[in-house]
Order: sequence, then C-alpha cells, then structure tokens
Amino acid sequence: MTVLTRGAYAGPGTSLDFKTGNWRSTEKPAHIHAKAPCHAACPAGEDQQAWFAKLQEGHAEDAWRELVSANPLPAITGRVCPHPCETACNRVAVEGALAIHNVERWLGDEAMRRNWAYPVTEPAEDAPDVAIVGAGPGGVSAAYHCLRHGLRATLYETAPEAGGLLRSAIPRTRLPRETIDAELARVLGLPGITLHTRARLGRDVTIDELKRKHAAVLLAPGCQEGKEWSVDGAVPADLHEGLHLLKEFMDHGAVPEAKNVIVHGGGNTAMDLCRIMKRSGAETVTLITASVLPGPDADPSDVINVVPRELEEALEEGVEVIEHATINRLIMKGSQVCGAEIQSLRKLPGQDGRSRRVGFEGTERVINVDMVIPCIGERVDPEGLNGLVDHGYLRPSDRFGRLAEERVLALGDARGDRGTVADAIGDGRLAVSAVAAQLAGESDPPADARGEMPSGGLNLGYYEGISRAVAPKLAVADRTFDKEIEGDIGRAAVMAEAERCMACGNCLACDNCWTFCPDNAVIKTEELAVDGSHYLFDMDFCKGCGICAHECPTGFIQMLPEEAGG
Amino acid sequence: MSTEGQDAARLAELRQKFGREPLPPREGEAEQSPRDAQPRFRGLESGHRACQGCGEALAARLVMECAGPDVMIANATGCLEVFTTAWPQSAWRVPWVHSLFENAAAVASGMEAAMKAKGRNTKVLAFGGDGGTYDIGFQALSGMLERYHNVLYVCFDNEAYMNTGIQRSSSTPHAATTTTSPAGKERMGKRHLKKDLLSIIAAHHIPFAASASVAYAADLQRKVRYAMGVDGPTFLVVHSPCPLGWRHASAMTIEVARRAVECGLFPLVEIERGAVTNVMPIRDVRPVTDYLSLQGRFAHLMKDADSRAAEERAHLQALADYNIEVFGLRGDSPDAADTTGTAVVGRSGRPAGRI
Amino acid sequence: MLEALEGSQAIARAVALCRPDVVAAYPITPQTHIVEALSRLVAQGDMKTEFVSVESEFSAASVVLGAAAAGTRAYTATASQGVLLMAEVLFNIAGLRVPLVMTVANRAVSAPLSIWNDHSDSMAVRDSGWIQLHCADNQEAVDTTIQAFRITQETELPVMVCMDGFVLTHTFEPIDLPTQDAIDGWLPPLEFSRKLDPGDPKSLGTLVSPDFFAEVRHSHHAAMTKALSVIGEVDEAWSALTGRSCGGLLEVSGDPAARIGILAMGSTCGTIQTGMEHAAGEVGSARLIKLRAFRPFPADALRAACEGLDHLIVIDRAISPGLGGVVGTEVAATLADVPGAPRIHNHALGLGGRDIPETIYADLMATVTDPDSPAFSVFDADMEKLDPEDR
Amino acid sequence: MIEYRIHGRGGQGSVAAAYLLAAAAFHAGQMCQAFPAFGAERRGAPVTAFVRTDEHPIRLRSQVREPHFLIVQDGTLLQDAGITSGLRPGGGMIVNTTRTSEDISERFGHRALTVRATEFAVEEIGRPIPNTALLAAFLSATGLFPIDSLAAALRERFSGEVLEGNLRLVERAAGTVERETWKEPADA
Repeated sequence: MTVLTRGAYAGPGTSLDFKTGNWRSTEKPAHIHAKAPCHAACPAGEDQQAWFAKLQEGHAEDAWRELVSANPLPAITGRVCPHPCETACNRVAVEGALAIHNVERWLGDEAMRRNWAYPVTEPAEDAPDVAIVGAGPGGVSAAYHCLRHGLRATLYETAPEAGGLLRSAIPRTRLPRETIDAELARVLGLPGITLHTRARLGRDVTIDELKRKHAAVLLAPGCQEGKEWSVDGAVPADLHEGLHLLKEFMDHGAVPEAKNVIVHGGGNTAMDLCRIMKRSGAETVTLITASVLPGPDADPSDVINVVPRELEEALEEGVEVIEHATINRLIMKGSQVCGAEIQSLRKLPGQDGRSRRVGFEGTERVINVDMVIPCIGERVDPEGLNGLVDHGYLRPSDRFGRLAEERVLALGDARGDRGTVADAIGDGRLAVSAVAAQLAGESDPPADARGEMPSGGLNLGYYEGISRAVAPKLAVADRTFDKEIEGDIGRAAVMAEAERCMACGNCLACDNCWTFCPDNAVIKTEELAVDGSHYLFDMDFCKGCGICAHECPTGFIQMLPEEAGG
Repeated sequence: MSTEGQDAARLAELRQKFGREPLPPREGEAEQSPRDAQPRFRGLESGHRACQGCGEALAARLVMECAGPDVMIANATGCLEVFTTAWPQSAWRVPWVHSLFENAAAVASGMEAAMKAKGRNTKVLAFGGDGGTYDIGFQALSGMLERYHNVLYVCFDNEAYMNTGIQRSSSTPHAATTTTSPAGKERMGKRHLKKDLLSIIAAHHIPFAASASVAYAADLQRKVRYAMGVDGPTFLVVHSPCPLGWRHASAMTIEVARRAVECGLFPLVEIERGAVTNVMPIRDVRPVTDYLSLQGRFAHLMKDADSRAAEERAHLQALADYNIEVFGLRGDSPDAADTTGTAVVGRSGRPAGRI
Repeated sequence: MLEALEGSQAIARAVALCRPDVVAAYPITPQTHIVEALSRLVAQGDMKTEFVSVESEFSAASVVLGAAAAGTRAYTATASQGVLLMAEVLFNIAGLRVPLVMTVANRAVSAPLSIWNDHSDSMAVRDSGWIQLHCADNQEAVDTTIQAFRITQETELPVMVCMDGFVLTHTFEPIDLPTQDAIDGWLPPLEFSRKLDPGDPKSLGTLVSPDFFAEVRHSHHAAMTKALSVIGEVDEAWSALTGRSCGGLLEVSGDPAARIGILAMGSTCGTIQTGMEHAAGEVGSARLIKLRAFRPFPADALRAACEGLDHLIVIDRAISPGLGGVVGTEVAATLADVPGAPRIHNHALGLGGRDIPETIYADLMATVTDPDSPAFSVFDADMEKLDPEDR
Repeated sequence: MIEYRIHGRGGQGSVAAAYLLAAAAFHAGQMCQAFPAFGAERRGAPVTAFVRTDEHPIRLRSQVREPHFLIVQDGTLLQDAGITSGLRPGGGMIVNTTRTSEDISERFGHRALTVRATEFAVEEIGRPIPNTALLAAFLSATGLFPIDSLAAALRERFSGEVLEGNLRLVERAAGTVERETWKEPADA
C-alpha cells in the first residue's frame, strides 16, 4: 500500500516505476542496417561505408582489413575500377561524391608500404583444395577467398606470370607494373595458395583431371578471342581488333601509324586505345559509341562504361567522342578503309518491353578515316572447356557461377556480362562462398537482402559541404606511355575524405538519437549494443514519437509498425 | 530493459559483420545498469508523462545534463511540472519544488537567499513555461533579476498555454491559432505580436540572457554551462515545440524548431549586460513558409485562395526579415557555429561542430 | 529587561532574536515599520540575515516559501491587501507543510480603501491551513512571535501571528524583550526533514490524484488538530523561561462566577477589560475570554471556558457579509451540542479602524438583557449615517 | 491614569512628541502608552497623537477622548474651535505660539501656557521642530516627571549634535515657564 508522504513529496527518479513504453501505439524505432549505395553498387562486394567508418575512427589498418575482406587487390582496383560506388554515392546530394577510389588506392598502397598482413590464416594441410583456372584478378580473388574459408587454392595460368588482363590490357599510365607485381605477390605468397604458370587448359591440364584432383574447379580464363567484326560485310584488310591491338601495344610498346582514327565501342579498351592512338601521333581520334557521356540528363543505364576520370583525361587530351551513334557502313578504297558513315541512334523500349537501339534515318554522315579500331568485345577461347562455352561465353545458371558441369563454376570476363576487374573479384568471392558452403554441407549463402539507403532517407541537415579531395595529375603535355597519370592523394587527404562519408544506412555513432530523445529512452552503451551501433532503445520508456528516426542523419533508425499485441 | 524487435539470429549476423565483442563490465561497476552508466547526468529521468515528441521535456533534459546534480529547482506550474511529478513519482533527480504558476522566480529567489545564508554554492534554477514567464510570472521574474539573485531562469517557450489545452499567451506568434485565438471569418489567429521578452530581460542589464532552441542541443548546452558559471541572474529562453499545440507530427519536433531558427522567426542570440554579444548566423536562410507549413496552427495561412492568408504570410516573413536584419543573422560565410556548422555530426559523438 | 518601544520595533527585535536566515517582505501600512526596523537592523549589522526586498507581497511569500523549502528559517510580514495578494501562496505554503512565521498587522480590506485596523485580512485566509494566533498587546505579540518559530518547527505548519494594525504596531509601550542568550537556548536550530538537498533530492509540490487528495487534506487537518497541544506546550515552555504566558489557546479572566461572557480576539480584549473595571459596578461583571488560537480552533478549551454561562457576547472584528461574524458563527457551532449552552450575541465592531471606546463594555452588556437584540449586528454602525434604503 | 492629546501638523514631530512623552514617563518609572491617531495625512495636515501614563499597566486601547492635557504644536491649529473637545475641566493646554498664555486661556476657557517653541528650536537645533521645547516646558510646569526623564528619552532617540541641541532646548524651554505651576489640577 502506497503511504502518503508529508506534503506529498516524491523521491528522486521514482518515475522509472512508470513505464511509458506502453504509450507506443503504432510505431517503434529500430536499427535498420541498409546498404550504403556505394556498397550496393560495388561489383566486388566491398562495403565502402564500413571501411570508411574505420577510417573515421582513425584506424587505417582496420579500414584496409575491412576492405580486403571483399577485395584483396585494392591498390589495383583503386587505380582501374570505374568506381560505380562513386556514381552511386549519396554525397552527390550535398556537394559531390566521395573520392572512394583514391582512398581505396591509398589503403592498398599503404598496406604494401607497411606490410599489413591479410586477415587470413593458412588452411589445414588436408583442407579441400580448389582449382582455379586463370590467375587474372578473378582467379586471384577466388584463391584469396579460399583462404578466408579455410580452403586451399591452386591456380593454373597459361601465361608465365599471374595478372591476366591487368598486365595485357591496362596501360601503365593507369596501372603501373610495380603495383601489379607487388599486390599480386602479396596475395599469391599467402600460404595455402599454389600457382602453376604456363599451364594451359586443354594442353597442360584438363577439367576432368582438375575435377579429380580438386574439390571444385573455378574457371576464370577471361576472353582471349576477338569477336568477328564487319559492317555490311565490309572488313578492312588491315583490321585492328581492339584487344589485340592493346596487347600488342603492351608487349611491344608501339602501334601502327594512322592519321585519322575511329575507335568503335564503349568500354575501357576503347578508351585506352583512343588515348594510345592520340598519344602515338594520330591527328584525330574519334570514339563512336552507342552509349552516352555522363551528365545530368543521362540515363545511368545508358552511360558509357568507362572509368570516368579516364574519359575526362581523354577529352583533355583531345579525343573526340560521338555519342549515341553507330557505324552504318565503311567506305572503302579497294580493301583500305577511307571513310565511315555514322548514324545517330537511341536506346528505346521496344514492343516487348526490352530496350533496343533504333537508328534514325536522315542522321547519316560520313567522316574520313584511315583506321577503324573495333572494340566491341571478346569471347572465351573454347579450348579445353569441354564444350561449356555457349555462344562465346561461359554462361552460369546462378550468381555463384555454377555451370552445367558439377563442381565447375565460372567467373570473370568469361561470363560475358562482366567487363570490369571489380566484377571478376566479386565473382571470385561469390563462387568460393558457394563452394565452401557446399563443402560444408550447407545451403548457398543468402544474398544480402538489405535495402539500399537512398539520399532521401538521410537527414542531410546534419552534413555540410566539404570539398572533395583532388588527386594530383600529370599535365597533358607531360603524359607518356609509362608514367602513371593520376597520383596519390596522401594520408591527410584520405583522412579528410573519410570525414565526408555520411555512413548511409548505418550507425554513425553521432549521438543524435541519444541527444534528442525527450524520454531519455536511448541508452548509450558499448557493452550491450552489438549491432554495430552504440545505442539501445529502452522500450520500457520509448513512447514512439519518432524523433530519433527523423533526426538520424544516416537513416539507420527507422520507425517500424508496432506489432499487434506486442 | 527490453530489447524486443532484435531477434537473436539477426543479432548474431549483425554482430558477425559489424559487432564488437561485448566489453567486460568495468572494474567496480558490476552492479551498474546501463542506464546508470550513462555518461551524462540524468537530472530528468525517464518515466515522465510528457506527450510523444515533447520539445519541453527534451529541453529540460538537455538543460539538466549540463546543470548537474548540485542544483535545486523552482518550477512554475505548467506541463513540465505536471508531467514530471505525478505523486508518488518524480522524474527529477535533484531537489525540486513546485509552488505556483506565477512565482517560480520568487521561490527561486528565496532558495538562493537560503543558500547564501547557509554559505552554500548550490546553484538555483527556476523553470517556467511561456505562460509562467512572459505573462503571469513576469513580475516575479523582473524582481528576481533586479535583485540580482544568483539564479538561472529557464523559460521553456512553447508559445501558448499548453498545460490547459492551448490557449494564447503573449508569446504566441502572430497569426497562430490557439483555442483563444482561433481563425475565423473575422480573425486570422492571434492578432498581436509575440512579446519581445528577451529585450525586456536585457533591459535589466543582467550578466547573461540568451535564446536557444532544442534543435541546436550543443548550442543550448553551451549556453547553460556558461550561465551556470555566472554568479548572478541569468536567463535562457528555449524554443520548445509542442506537437499537440502546434499541430505537427511528433517526429518533427526538432525539424520544426530548426526551421524556426533557419527562417529567422526565432533568432538565437546572446545578450550580456544589455548588449547583444553573439548571434547564431543562419547559413541558408529559409522562407518562413518552410516553417509555417509544417504546423497545423498556421494551416489557415496556407490557403492560396484567401488573400488574408497571403498577407499574414507576408507579415510573418517581414517579421523574420526584421529579426535577420536587426540581429545581423545572415551568415557571411560558412562558420562552425552557424546553423549548419553547429548541427554537423561526426562519428562517435566526436565534437564536430559541437562546442 | 523592560523597554519602551513602538510595537513594530519590538516585533523586529523579536524576529532578530530568532535569527532567521531569510527575511522577505514588501512594505504595506501598517506593517511598514516592521520591515523598516528589520532593514535597519540588517543595515547596522545587528541582524545577520538575507533580507530580500521583494517587489510584491506575492513574491515575499514566495521567497520565504523557497527559503523554507531549502531548509532555512524564514520570516515575512504583511497586512490587508498584502495578505490577499499572498493568498494563493499562503495556501501553497501550508499545503507544502514548510515551517514559516509571518506577522499580519491586521487591517481592513479594500474597497472602500481603509488603512485602519480590523481582522478582515487574516479572516480571508483562515482556511489556508496556517496556524493563526492573535495577540492582545505588544508584549504578547513579541512573545508569540518567538513562540511561533518554535511551533512551526515542531508542527511543520506555518504560523501567522496576528496583531492589530496601528493599535498595536504603532503603539509605544513598555515591553520586555528576552536576551539573545535566552532565545538561543530556548529555540533549537531548524532541522527541516524535507528540505531541498542535493544529497537527498526530493520533489516537493507534486500533482496528487483524487486517489490521495483526501488523505492529503486529512493529514493536514490532523496536524492542525495536534498543533493545539503544541501551542499550549510551547506557551508553557515560554512561561518557564520568562515567567510570562500568552494564555495558550485561550485565556479566561474577569469574574469567574459571571453568567455573561465576552469573547474577543486581539487588542479589543484590553479595552473590554478596562471598560469592565470601570463599569462593573453599574452593569455587572462578566467573564472575559481572550481567544488566542483561531486556527487551529480550540473547541474543547472553548467549551470548558463557557461552562456556566447564560450569555456569550462574541466580538468579531470582521464580517462575512450575508452570514455575520465569523468568530461568532464558529463559536456558536462549537457550543451547539453543549447542553445549556449560552445564548450567543454576535457583534462586529471596530471595522475599518472605528475606535472602540471603553464604554463599549456597558453597551454590549446592555444587549444581553434586550429581548430585541439581534443575534448579529454591526454594533457600532450608526444607522443615521445611512440612506434608509441601505440600512 | 493621565491622558494627553497632542495636536500638530504633519512633519512637526507630533507622534515623536507622544513617544517622547511616554518614554519620559517610562524613565520616570511609570507605565505608558503612546500612539498616533492613525491617518493617511501628509505633511502640513493637522494630526493628532495620544499618550496615557499610569502607575499600573494600561490595557485600554481606545483613542483619548477626554484628555487631561492638550499639547498643541502649532498655534495656527487654534483656529479650530473644536481643538479642546473633551479637555477635562481640571486640565490644561500648552501651546507653541508667540501669543500670551492669557490670550489663549481666555479664549478657550482652560488654563494655558504658551511657549515660543519654534523660535527656540530654530535657534538651538536649526530646525523648526517644536516638540522637544514644548514637552520640556510642559514637564517643567506640571512636574509630572522629572526633566531628566525627558533627557533620557531623548538620549535613546538621538545622538551627537542633534542630541546636544535638543538637550540645550530642553534646558532653555524648561526655564521659560514657572516650575510646577501646574502641579495641582486647575480649579474647575
């Protein structure tokens, strides 16, 4: 029985006996991890937001370890990746995307400088061994992820050294040899990975043999064969197919002379060749692409798939681009090409709902050229692939890369719908995760079903404009065939850049919920909050007002329906 | 403590990805509950009976965090008093007394005189709403300031008599509707202007008088800390939205308060000895309609067809412009202490822009 | 030691002897001399106290409320309109059960404006929950003031010391003020159990639901009832110290065998007594009852004091328009169930400072034998001064 | 019991005169009571104060209606014929005026003493406050209490030059009237 106090005084903090939590009627707050758009956009599966968080805490090595939990080659991807993460970055709504690739590159370089150890241990002697055909970025990624899953990996590479197209198709101006050598060496030197070079599938090893010796076979052969290219049946006698030309250049350092060049395509190979041809002395280099240049009105799915800064640099260097266009026919003088008729086109939805490209009559025009370089893609060399190649590519049945043959998975460019180093690295990670699960008798790892946090889900009032780090670049006049064009932004800029990360959809530990709860129902705790935040909701007192959710800068707190009867 | 809604499997998964290992309890603190271990003073405890999203409860909590345990409070009658002390419970963890609606400043004067008589330094605070401060308690407040009591008076300004169900006060903004200033064929809400209380307070030439807003917690707390250090009368008016009376969603409390500052209708200023010594610059000045449109009490001003509505909107815009001009609120360049800079957040509660 | 002093000066000196920590007051006639005297004592360094010169009686009451709640000994004084301006706080102080002493220099309440003495002010707050003690002369006022500080500590009920404005406050007469040592030994330091203390933070002045409000009021009433014995005990203790008594709850004098009694409060008692001394031979003697404690109301003591009376004249110094005299009505109610209770003759007189001459005794005695005498009258009202319609 | 009524104007120290007279009685071993006819009058308006002295405690609190003595601080107040209302036949009036005692006595039918109190006061204390001089003359004439008791009362109230001036005033004013000429009540 409550007994009256004299003058009806009350003791301190006794209101804790009054649980206002039962005032919530419709909604309650919850911590909802959403994917940051950078993460959602990353083909390699990196969670940029997560490693930026470590940087914000001042821990660069932790950031790198978080990074390499998905991608073991940040020094390389930081240089070559077209960084869809930056395109997706919500920071655009404030003042501009984060310089993610610069930070990634710095972390990769810093790891090598400081010899940070990859967060893996040597698998057991008798651990299952996975065969990986092709030691390009996809293969190396797969080998690395094997270690993460406690598996051993054996790489079979046709070439004398690992690297694949990193060595054969990416100019040194973008990716110095030293970087490739150093980062690959660190990964391939990890105990548990064995590399056999000069081992060609179909000649030195066969899939059947590999299947017998290994727990699984991952095929990462890349695309080695140029597609046939003709325009209305016309093929110039001295046709220079893009990838071959690029490899030739990488091997010999020279390209055929030409005055007016057309490059036809819309990828990095095309872009690299434009710049090489221009630097080699061509008067005009014109890129004909069906895609569109990035811009405010550009449909993202239609934008040219190249590293944006490469495009920028190419334009700086004088490369011309004709977008939304294709080559209708070649104008020949004998077997030599002397001109090309081009026509404008657009990607439009067809009657079946799938989009197709439609040329517009009356937009044809002719330009004079003396060299046409088609860069329209390559195909898998079918040798040794047991007939798994389907219309030029290995076409897996699921996201892990499973092929028709048991325990054989495909990854990287050979899958035909890839195209970037990051894609290959992501494929390697996914394929290994499926193999590991299968070996452990488990079902396939679930896809990350978290939603993506759009900029509209953030409270942008809590961020202010901070200018993006700018990387040093060689002046156009100083650009050669060897020297890396983009430089390092340095530690200070990296740390400053980290401050710009808005932690979309994740806890920024900013204290806003703790600060703004009128009911003192947010508990700040390092001990108990295990969901990556620093806070708990004390549902005994939360009245469900929703202030914490509205004032959460990152959208990490959201109001969920109060369960009936709950 | 319940952590419902966070199922174990999900927790395990999240812990795998993001989590840190739970830390062992700190030495000698094994008995402490997480609530007791909060790294801030909980002068105003949970379990109070304020409405969802109450700006005043938040403001009082923020003030108490900085005021600390060695204080005593005289609280005027009003929402804050009613929702914190329904006998036999009290949400306060400091000595607290409620006497009447209009005498908080005088009761505080007596408490302060008592502390002086006893040679103690315990700081006395007086809390009142706008009714108890702008209106009925104004005389007692003026007396307290004139007699130079060492008291920090905090007015939680929610711009109407909310405790009794939203009647107009002299702090109610022009054109806002309340139950005693309704809009109708003949009226567009309150006919009179919001009383410029701070100027009147400033005329007492006290050491420190300031306005603050719940939307700018760091700024508010800085002002409280400053006032706590002053040996003499200090005054703080805190703009504290009332979701019920202003008719906005409970989640919008901070947003509404922020916009009031950003449009210039509620300027954040500091006045020492009668002179304005600091203002919070507005980095991006908003139109007043950004503020008005969130609130039902101004809904009658949002009717495009009504020419009187346009006129009142223009009037309120002119009042905001006046504040911006008189106090020089427009920020010249980005400043860490302007409306945007103050709000900027960083990881781990690191004081990015928090002063 | 006996000194000739103005009443107000004596009260100020008595208050100073009790060493209050906080004094807050707002000047109002006829209390002003008390505040001025206290101010002088403070200015001269003869009194160590926090003197808060407030801007209104409302704040005066509020300030001493705060000071008392904070655990210090506090004092205020007022009169008339001041009491009414304080009214809200007075109820609050009592409800909070904080120890306080206040002097009321009784004065009429406006309108019309009157600065002169009657009891309308303290009567208006008789239900506030304060102890109300009335003083017949300045010696009693001094003694009662000091006693009040002890009563309020022992009961945790505020005490209002009522003394007639001007008639006492402005009258210069010999008064015996105790020594500081005597008071220091007699009045223990204040230890308020529910004081505001950061070491033991309590919340005072909570919201109480209907479930408990009745209990709150009952406990207050019970405390007031218990205070009856405290008032008596403290007066006895005072008597032990000084040899003087104020009469406890009430004091009976005059002719114990008389069948007629006269009950009065405050300074009227002395005039009645003098009147009787001079006129007893002509109109007979009476039993005089000086009611000192008006709240709590000493019902048992009153019944005992009235034993054997056929008539009781009750003098009211205030009027409850539409009812009559407040004291008279309460006395009548108290005696209603007493077998053979005296007939009550209730008269309001001396309203708004109307001088009460000593001849009043004989005039009052005459009403007892007048069969047409009304149960209540404004005794000294002159009907000739009224428009016939207003009589 | 002896009762006194003091007439004066606001600002002339009439209440002070009452208190001084009572204090003098107190110092002479008598009981006393002094109080003003409480009013809201301002400077210059006629005011009244009352004194009672007795060997026994005084309980009566009514105004003095039938004084034994009148003390009139300002001769101009004599224009009001009612000023002597209630004055007992055996009593007397002492008046601050330049007129003669006989004049006054004749006009009001009571024995009277006149004192040039204002003149003395201006000369001795530099201010036209007649009360001390009047009281001194009054006590000298009546012999009710020793002059020393008035001096004692003044010492409680004043100090320094003001006190010295007042003491000189007492001596001077007392010397202007015939000592104990009113020792006995007047023949009615």
